[in-house]
Amino acid sequence: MKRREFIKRSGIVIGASAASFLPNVGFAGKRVESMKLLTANASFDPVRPEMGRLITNACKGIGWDIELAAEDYNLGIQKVFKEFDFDMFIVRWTGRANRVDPETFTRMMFHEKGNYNKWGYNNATVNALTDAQQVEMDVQKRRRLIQDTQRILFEDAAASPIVHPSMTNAYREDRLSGLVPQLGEGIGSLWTDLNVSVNSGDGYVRTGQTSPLKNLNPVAVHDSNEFKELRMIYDRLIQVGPDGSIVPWAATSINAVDSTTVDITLRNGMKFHDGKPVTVEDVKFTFDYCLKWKAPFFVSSLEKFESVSITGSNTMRIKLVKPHAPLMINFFAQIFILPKHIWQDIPEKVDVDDVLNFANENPIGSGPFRFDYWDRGKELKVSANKDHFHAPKCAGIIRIAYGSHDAMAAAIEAGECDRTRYILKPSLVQDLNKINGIVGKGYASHGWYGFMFNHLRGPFKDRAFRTALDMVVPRDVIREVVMSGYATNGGSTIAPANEFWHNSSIKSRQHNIKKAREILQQAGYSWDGSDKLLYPS
Amino acid sequence: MSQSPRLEVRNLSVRYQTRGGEVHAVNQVSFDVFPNEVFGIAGESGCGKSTLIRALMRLLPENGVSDADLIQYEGQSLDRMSEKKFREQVLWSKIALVPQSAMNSLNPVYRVGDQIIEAIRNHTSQEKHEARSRVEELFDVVGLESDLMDSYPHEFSGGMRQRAMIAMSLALDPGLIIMDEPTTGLDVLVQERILRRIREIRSHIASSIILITHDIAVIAEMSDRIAVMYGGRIMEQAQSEDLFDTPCHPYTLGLKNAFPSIQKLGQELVSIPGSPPSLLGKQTGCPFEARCPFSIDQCVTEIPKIESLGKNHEVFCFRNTDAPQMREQATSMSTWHSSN
Amino acid sequence: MSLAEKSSGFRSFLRTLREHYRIVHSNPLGRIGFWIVIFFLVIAILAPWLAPHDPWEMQYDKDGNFASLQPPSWKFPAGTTHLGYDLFSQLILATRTTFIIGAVSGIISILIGANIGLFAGFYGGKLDEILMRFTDILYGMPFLPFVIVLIALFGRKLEFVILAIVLIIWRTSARVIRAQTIAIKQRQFITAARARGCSNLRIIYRHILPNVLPLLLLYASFNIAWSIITEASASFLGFGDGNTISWGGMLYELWLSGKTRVAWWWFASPSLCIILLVTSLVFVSRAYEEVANPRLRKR
Amino acid sequence: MALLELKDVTRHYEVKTGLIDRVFRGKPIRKIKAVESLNMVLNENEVVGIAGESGCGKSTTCMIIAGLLQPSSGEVLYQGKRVDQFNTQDQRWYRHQVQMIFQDPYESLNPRFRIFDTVAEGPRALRLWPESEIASKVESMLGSVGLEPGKYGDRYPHELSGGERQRVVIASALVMEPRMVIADEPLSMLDVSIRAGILELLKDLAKKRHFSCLYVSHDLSILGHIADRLMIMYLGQAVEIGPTTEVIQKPQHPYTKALISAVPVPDPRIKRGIPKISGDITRPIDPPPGCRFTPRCPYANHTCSENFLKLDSVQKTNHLAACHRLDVVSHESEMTSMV
Amino acid sequence: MLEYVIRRLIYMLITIFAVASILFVVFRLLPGEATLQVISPAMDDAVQDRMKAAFGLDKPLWQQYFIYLKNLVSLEWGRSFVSAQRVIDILQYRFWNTLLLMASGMCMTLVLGIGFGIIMAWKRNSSIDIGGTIAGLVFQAAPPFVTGLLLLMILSYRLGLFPTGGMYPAGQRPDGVLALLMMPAFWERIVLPTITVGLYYITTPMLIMRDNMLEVLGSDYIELAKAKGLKPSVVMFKHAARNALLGVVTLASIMVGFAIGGQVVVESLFSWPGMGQLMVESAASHDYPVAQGTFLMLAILVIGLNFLTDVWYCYLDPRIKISSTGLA
Repeated sequence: MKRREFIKRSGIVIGASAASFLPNVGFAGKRVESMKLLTANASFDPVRPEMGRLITNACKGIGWDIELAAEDYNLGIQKVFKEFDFDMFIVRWTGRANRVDPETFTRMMFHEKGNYNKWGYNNATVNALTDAQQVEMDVQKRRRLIQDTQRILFEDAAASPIVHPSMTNAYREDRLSGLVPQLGEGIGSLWTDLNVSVNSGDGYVRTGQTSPLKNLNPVAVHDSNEFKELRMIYDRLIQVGPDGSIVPWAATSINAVDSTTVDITLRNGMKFHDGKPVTVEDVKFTFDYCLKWKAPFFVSSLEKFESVSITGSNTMRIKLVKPHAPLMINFFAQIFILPKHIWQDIPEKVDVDDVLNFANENPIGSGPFRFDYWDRGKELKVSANKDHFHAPKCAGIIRIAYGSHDAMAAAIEAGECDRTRYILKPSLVQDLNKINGIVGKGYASHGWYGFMFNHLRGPFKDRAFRTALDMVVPRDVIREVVMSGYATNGGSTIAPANEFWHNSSIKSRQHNIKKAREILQQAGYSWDGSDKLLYPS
Repeated sequence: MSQSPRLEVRNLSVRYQTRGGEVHAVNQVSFDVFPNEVFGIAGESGCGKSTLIRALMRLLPENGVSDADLIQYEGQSLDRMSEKKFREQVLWSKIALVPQSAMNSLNPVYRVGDQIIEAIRNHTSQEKHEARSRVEELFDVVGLESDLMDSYPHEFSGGMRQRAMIAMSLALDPGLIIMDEPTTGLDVLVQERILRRIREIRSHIASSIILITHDIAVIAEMSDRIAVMYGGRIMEQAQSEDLFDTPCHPYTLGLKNAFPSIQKLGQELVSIPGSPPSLLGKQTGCPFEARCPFSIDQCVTEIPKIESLGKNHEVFCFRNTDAPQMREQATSMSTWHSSN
Repeated sequence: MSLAEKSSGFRSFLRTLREHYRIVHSNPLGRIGFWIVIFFLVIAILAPWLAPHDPWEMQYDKDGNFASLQPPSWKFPAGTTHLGYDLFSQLILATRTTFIIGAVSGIISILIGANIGLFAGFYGGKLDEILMRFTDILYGMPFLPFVIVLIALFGRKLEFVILAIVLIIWRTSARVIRAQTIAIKQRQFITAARARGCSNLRIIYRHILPNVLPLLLLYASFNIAWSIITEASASFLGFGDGNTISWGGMLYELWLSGKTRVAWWWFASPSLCIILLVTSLVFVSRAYEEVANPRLRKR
Repeated sequence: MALLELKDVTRHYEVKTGLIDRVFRGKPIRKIKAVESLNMVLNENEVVGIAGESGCGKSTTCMIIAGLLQPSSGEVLYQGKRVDQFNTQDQRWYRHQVQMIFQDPYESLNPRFRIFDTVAEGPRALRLWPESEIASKVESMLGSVGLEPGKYGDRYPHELSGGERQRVVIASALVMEPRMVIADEPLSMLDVSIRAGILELLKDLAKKRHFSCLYVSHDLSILGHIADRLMIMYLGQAVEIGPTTEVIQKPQHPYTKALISAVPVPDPRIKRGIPKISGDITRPIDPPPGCRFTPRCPYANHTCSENFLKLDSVQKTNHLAACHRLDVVSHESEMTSMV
Repeated sequence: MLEYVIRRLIYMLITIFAVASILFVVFRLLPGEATLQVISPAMDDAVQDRMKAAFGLDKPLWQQYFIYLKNLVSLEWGRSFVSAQRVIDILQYRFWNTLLLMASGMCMTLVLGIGFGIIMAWKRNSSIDIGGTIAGLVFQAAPPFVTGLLLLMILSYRLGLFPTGGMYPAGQRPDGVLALLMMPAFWERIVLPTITVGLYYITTPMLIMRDNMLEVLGSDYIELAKAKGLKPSVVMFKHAARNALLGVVTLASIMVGFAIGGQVVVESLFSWPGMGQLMVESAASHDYPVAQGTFLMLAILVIGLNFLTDVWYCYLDPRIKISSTGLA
């Protein structure tokens, strides 16, 4: 299976690259074929089909008919990521905390061998630059490499970032104070959870979210919702701060002794919720355990470890096989410290054959909140752990799952909910903002909506065509209408909000049909009598 | 017949309002029922006999209206009585019914005994066990085992149901029992048994019976007096011997000669041509005119008057004086079909 | 021969139709319902020509401003969505989708149901037992959940929506028609037909079928109504075909847009259309019920 | 040769026993013996009447003869050929030869068929003649049952009166030009005043068209008027058979006696005797081997319940009764008539 | 009666088995890979294979079928793809929530529907009758989400009379059903969903009751009951209603099947944490074991309720008891 896929895929790549030497041979003078724009359907994300429709309509401007196909998310994912059978698609790259590190939006997406590069993009310069940044432990040097990469990706129109959406959140100003927004997370951040105080009632922050919580297993974790809940219960070694910087947490320091050696010093006096102390043994156990059970999110990082050794009562040293720059944010700021005394018996004592099948229905960690209960599909309740070194100011958090954005907005309006976590539909934020006692706002994020092309197909092999297409995207309308203004136009793959890594010299291309047609004309394209786009002859 | 009648009916008419117009189901019907007699009403389908019963018991459907000059039960006027009073004081306690389809007249979801007990307790203050022993008594009278009381109607055969219905009608010793086709659809032997039972009961109760049936033979065996109905009117009314010996109305003649008798195997049967009249709209002549071989022009335009032919013998025909002649001609099939 | 000519199948079919039309018309509600259904049918047929705008094209008002969430006006008789799509055009095109779903699943399901009912009822015995056990199993299938599961598994396509509805909905008509067939089978004219030498198929289709026809039409219109409601419900839950417009889908977009509390017109028009069409179908079937159930007609 | 002969025809029905009763309580499958060991002959141009109360098996017998039911055992011979061994071709022929007239004219006409189609249905189903010939035959048939084809052909059954419908039923049977007609109580649902007309029609047509008739009824008075010979049945067994007048005037079997004396007479001056009979009719579920009348018979002794006297001599003039105690019965009835 | 009940019970088990088998087939026919949801596209193939193995998706189909059947009986209904909880654990909590809402909806439907039906038949052709019929038909035509949304918009969003959804206030999960029933907040929250379900399903029993009543009122035994001089109310309720009810009960099983559908919509609309909501959620997120388990549970609920209506019918109609033992 794997083998066949590999052969199939390399066949396509070879065939495509052969063809790309002689662009459009065999197509000369023919109409540019109608293609499909794949999006998730409205039940998964209402915004994407709307964007898709606007882009579909706009493409008529350059004489190109495309068809919108709003597919079930899974089928779409399968088409793109398994079968590589697609023309174009719209994707939302969420601004997870770990994606503040530029690795995901550069190397993983555009390197020839990048995990996410399913669209056949292959540019020797980009390959070289992204390889270099991965092992570059000097941050400033790495920054320059990343900025060059961004420039080349933009000039080559490797993808067309549509907009960088803000995290649109709302909260009850009359009940909550001291909220701390975080890049990519808005007021749903851990820092809000820790610092918010509640002015009335029982002191619990009722937090609304439309997507249900799925899992409480810190080993099987892979969904951003799960990270958001588990980080309250479990401690990490470090945390990403509100501005994207690194904040010491369970580890008081993580030191790169050289490019392949990392020293960790653990905070003293931490206790798990059952009273047992947190030790370096637990941390080492966590690493070993996640490697042994191939924890989906962590295993690729752990495989870069050569050895883990305990060097003192609260210190340990990690040797790496080779330098790996994204490690800090992608791994140390993500992995949850497991209590060894509990997990060493799992899965054997809980009667499951794989730890991934373990539901962990009563999670015990050392984090700032203790687990109370989880009513699947409805709500999760955690209470403040007053013994924690960063004890929360509120009494606890109740995370409520709503059936729709509308219902959530109604609940906030009715005072049944205090704040939103993830996002609230932008148009609703506007509405809520008008109501007394409620604040609705967009908070900066480094995620983006991307319009991606299959570089192995038809006109997408041609940079001029891609550039023209990037100009067709009606960014202003999308920003104002679809996103209700809670977004910025997309240009670079790294958002302006991610100030450190963003290349500020890149400006997004303006929607300009006329200019797009000029570019096409210059590249040899023409139009037939009924104004349909023709390949260069 | 010097006694005063138990039931007196004068000029009872019933009309139904239907989509097609007004149906005159019963017209100007008058009769008396005397104490302890069996008064038979004979007639074919659509002659209005069922409507007549419904009118007497005030069971007409919403679209039916009845009016009469007089309906009296033992001198008490029934037609002026309030709905409630009629229901409480007359129905079942004075006038009981043995309905046409005993098959469907018992409520399928209640035990037979309970349905009779219900009738008793509705009109008396008897305790349940008293009513129960009364039902046992009644079952005995009609020849049913008393443990059948606790059975459901579907567990009864046709004859048993009919007997249960008769038991129910006797429950309150009513002065008048109306029996609507009590033996129709039953086998000969069962029918014989039921009729015999009715005759036996008659000998020890004081009830009068109105027996309604299309079966001339049954009515001949059972009745003291007979009325023949056709097209919503009584055609002829007489003591039963008189009616059979000297029938005067052409319809009676036809009916009598159409009915085969097991005792006269060679006899020629007649059939009356045509079919019963539609009762829609106002009648202008004799309802039997269209099928009558003896009709004259007067029959079409004028409604005959009821003529009395001596002792309790009344006939609704212009040609009543020609009766002996008609009687002779009516026995031959050719009389009835020559005109067509 | 004149009589022989008159008895030709098609003529008698037309006669039956006319008779049925008369019955529907004799009932005032049936009459209203009938004309409403016809009205929607005409709209469905002419939809592409009637719709003033592309249903997914942003509209601008006369000042050139983007027409988002406009209440009904002369320019936009049913108002616009938050993205400025013309709801009136959407409504008209959705009528077509709804009719396709209703008609296709209604007709297919009644064909399946009628034949299964007729055969099971007529032949009885083992065949009946097998077919009815199968129907019972379908009765164990919760309807809407089945539609949801099937669509979730096979994809949000109109044809799967119809398939899912058809697979389940015939069960009721099969059962009812079987019961009616059994009742008719026991009537003497069927024995008479057998005694005259009619084959089984001839008895089923020539003798029994015309007698279950009113019931068949009654359940056909029920099936159509149920299909419409089911499709709307599935669409509303997000299990509709997002690439075609349907009334349920329009309401779903409203629900998703979060403008429920603002855009009453967006809620009103598709809801009214669903209610109006389904009620009309039910009115027509109620009028039919009088034929199917002569006991009602007498009253 | 006789037109139709029944030899030891028997028909059983199984009573549905609950699965649990059968498996766990060991109850056997029970049988209703609707018809048992019936022997009968129908000659050319003869009318044979079958009489009995409901449940006596007369309808089952009709269905078996019409080929609508298979006998459990025994043979039905039509013109000497076994009906159950007919191939498809023979079967069509038999359907053509043997016709049935049903009891209920309201039920036996398809309400959705026009009169013309109803009558034409038989010939059409068997494709007897070309359509034009069918049409002319149907029209002449309608005429001969007294229904004007132009007026009635286009109507639906509900537009007709009961008598007219029964004429349609007769027409639709006779249009097939049968040799034998089975009439199952064709008059019982009709008004008395028009019965004679139908009865005469049937008699008349039988003469003109030369068919034999098996006339089934519970009404002895009517049978007395039409049948040449009479067979009395009780719970699936033939108890008496003979020429009509003899059976009615000199009944021999105690059941026949009871039955005849129970028939009411339309004359208030005639008083009938009281039938000597007790108990109710039961269903023939697993009956004892003997005469089924035994439990109700005042003359019965142990022989009666042990074996049944089959009526197998069925000659035209024979008057036979299936009774072991005929001597006692006739003696006693003489005694009572003297009293 | 016992015979009848046992036979129904056997049919019920066969039906459940058949539904389960159909489900297995349907779920194995699905296009796309079930594992996709759990597995990030970025994961390498080895990890994906391991997850497949963890969920038992790597065995041959027939083997999976037998494992499936065995597990079905032993209540091992698998684990959620997303939460790894045992499906049966998730369901047993959801089951009661659904049953609660359904029971209250059905009570409203039956009590009011049958009551109105009797009244409408009694006052035939009056404005109550005609108005009731039209209103009923309109309610029946309005899909539950339309009614529900309307109620929500007016009573909850605009007037603020009722909470917007859920079963209890946030953070106050009660311990067990009894504690839940003691909460006033619960009763506040069950009103709107109950009305929504009730309004949608009230029409069937109402109109059927009316029609049956009219039919029964024309029957001979009602005429006899009237002739016995019984009060109109006694005739109406004791004699007519009980017989007319039989027809409603036969239809109850069909209603139950449809009611489950309405339930799904209503639960989703009012965030009611029942099986319907779970169904939608798990189907949308391709959590197949949960979707499958929920469907099966809903099916068992429908089949079970059908069984109960059969038994109820048998209790109400004495004719059934006999015919089932073959005496009639």
